[in-house]
Amino acid sequence: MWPIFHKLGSPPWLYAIAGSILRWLLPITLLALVTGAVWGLLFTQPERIQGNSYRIIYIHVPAAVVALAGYYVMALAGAVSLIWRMKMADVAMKAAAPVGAAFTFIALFTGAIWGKPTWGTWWVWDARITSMLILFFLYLGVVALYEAFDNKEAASKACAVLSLVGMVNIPIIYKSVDWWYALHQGATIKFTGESSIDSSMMYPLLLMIGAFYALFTCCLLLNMRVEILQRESRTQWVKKLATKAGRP
Amino acid sequence: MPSSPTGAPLLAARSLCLERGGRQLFRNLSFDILAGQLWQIEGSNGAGKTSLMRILCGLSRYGYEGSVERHVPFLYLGHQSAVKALLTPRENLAFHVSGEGQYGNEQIESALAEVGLYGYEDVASHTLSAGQHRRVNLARLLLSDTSLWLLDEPFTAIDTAGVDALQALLASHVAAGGAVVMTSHQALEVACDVHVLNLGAGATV
Amino acid sequence: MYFDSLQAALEMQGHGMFVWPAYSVTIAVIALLVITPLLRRRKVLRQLEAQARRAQGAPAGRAGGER
Amino acid sequence: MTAPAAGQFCLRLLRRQLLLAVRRPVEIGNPLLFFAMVVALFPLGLGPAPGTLAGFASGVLWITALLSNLLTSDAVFRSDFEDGSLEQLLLAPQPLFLSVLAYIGAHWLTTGLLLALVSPVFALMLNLSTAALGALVASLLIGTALLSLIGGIGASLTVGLKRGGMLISLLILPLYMPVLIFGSAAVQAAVSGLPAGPYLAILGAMLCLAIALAPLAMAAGLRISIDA
Repeated sequence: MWPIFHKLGSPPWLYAIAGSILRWLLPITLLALVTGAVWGLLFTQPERIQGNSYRIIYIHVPAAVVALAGYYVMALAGAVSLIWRMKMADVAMKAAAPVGAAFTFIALFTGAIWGKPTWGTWWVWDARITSMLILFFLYLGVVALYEAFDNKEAASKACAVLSLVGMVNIPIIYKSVDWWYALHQGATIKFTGESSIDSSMMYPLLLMIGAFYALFTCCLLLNMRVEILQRESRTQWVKKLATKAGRP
Repeated sequence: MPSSPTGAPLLAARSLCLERGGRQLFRNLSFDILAGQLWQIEGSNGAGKTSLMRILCGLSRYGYEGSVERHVPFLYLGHQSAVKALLTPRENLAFHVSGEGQYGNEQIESALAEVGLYGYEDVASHTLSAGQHRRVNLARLLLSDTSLWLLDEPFTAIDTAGVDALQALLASHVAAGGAVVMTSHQALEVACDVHVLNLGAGATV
Repeated sequence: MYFDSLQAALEMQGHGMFVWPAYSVTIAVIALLVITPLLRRRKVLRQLEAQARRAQGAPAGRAGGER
Repeated sequence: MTAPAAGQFCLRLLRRQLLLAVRRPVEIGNPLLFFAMVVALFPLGLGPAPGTLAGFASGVLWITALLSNLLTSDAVFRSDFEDGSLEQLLLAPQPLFLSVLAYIGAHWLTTGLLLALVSPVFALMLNLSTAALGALVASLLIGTALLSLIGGIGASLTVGLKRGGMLISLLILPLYMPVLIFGSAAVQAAVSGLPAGPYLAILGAMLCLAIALAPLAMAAGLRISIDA
């Protein structure tokens, strides 16, 4: 096993490296989020058909993209913890689940609000929104399964299996929902189609997508640090860390 | 006393450590189970006897350090009697899920007779007592020809006559070159010598 | 800026009441996502510190795993 | 005496499970009764007008079949877990993912198959056009096997939990949705005169994928649940 992969397995090293990454990544992410939002909200032209309500795209699409990517991160971390029995991969999976669920909730909430001015109803069974709803249930399933086990070691193994099963099913779910949508609705416009917006609107969107990916990484690392502290609470390096916990 | 049996160990345990709820149950426990040996694992309640048995037989695969190699097929009798209440003792043994072998009717009947269940072969198991359920489970010892037996508290709910018969069976199995690892609170009166592994002190033999 | 006044920016030709709540909820969730782990980390560290102090202070007999 | 080969052992397990099911014939009736009662709810809820009922019939029948399958999936491994037989199964020399197929096969034979054969009766109650009965039975035959396999994954993960009943529906309902989509689409296609073949083909493809992958997940799930 090459050294970097092996090092990833040792908690104190991972705790420290996560801390140093966060020190510079978190400020950059928050800065990118603010500039992207202000740019998208206040400086770009409104869209021809939808007017200003399209500005929600700058948080809906990035959240949806990262929510889906988050599930794959969780499932792959689960696979690594199952196959190579790495405790830190368990920690990554456990940390990724709630963060992914939160991003899926953002995508669902903003998608629903966006439906009101565009379609006149609070909830629209658009293919993308429906798949996002199912993804949200998959996330909740993993979180609920983890809480249902008393023995946390078995809990993370069971969640790894469930997230792998989920990962295999996501493409099937997305394709079958698209098929279902086309089957029943016919070719009504898909209001979340990216192709139609022109370049001046594309740049803030790309910035926001990057910012959301960075935000996911930050939240993942933040949660992992807490999880490592809890799991390694009886080791020496955590006790030493706790006693000189004067600093932030 | 047969000469100390040499040859490959039936089961090799290497530096087993188990920690549960903050307490170190045992630490780098290593031993080999050789043919012709009878091992008894002793320890107070909660000393980790059952956990060790489940590690040895491979039921628990995570949560402990160290390794266990089993070189022969083995037979594990756990706390529960693994007897389906809806099936008769004959059906329980004929359709047993442990996948050891396909037993004919006469074998099953003679095994059931030997564990004192003569006449109960075709009675629905839910009418039998817990002790009788365990005897159906013990009948598997007579049926199977695996050499390594891992028994978790085999004497519970068995009357004194049954215990004596079981001890005799263990002795004859060990004498015939098999090996037995069992946990029990009772002292064993068995014809062969007993290797005792005490978990209380966490000592290695 | 596309809008000529703050008031116009708030209204966004009638779509403001959808865009701004969407953004505020998103900001709230993001804030929650960033702040809770930091709070939990401080709580865990403080718990461990208290535990360590109790373990040192306590006589040898009573020491040992708190939980 | 050598241990039986995997295939023979699977058949033996299948006979054992069917024998256990036959010993309690009333329990085989439970999913069918549930199916009948829930189908009877919809006319009460949606009004008896044949026109509206016919429109909903394919969806109602499929959703009810899915829910009754979900109800019975939880108990596939539970009784063996409670009396310790599941531990012995895990220690059997035969590959676990084949043995688990025997459990799921028995579960399908005692629930899904009967449901599919009985469903035309309820279809007529909901005024489903007779042209669609063939597609309904075919889609339910393939679909309930698929549902049993996916339900088995949920059952293997929650078998060790005291209150696993509710949790299993949260875990596997999202995975049931593609099956529902194509199952009811097949029936609707038959109702409107289109060929149901393509949808049944997709259901069949999903079934093959599930037969290949689900047992692996179930075997892993069982080993984890027993180890907890």
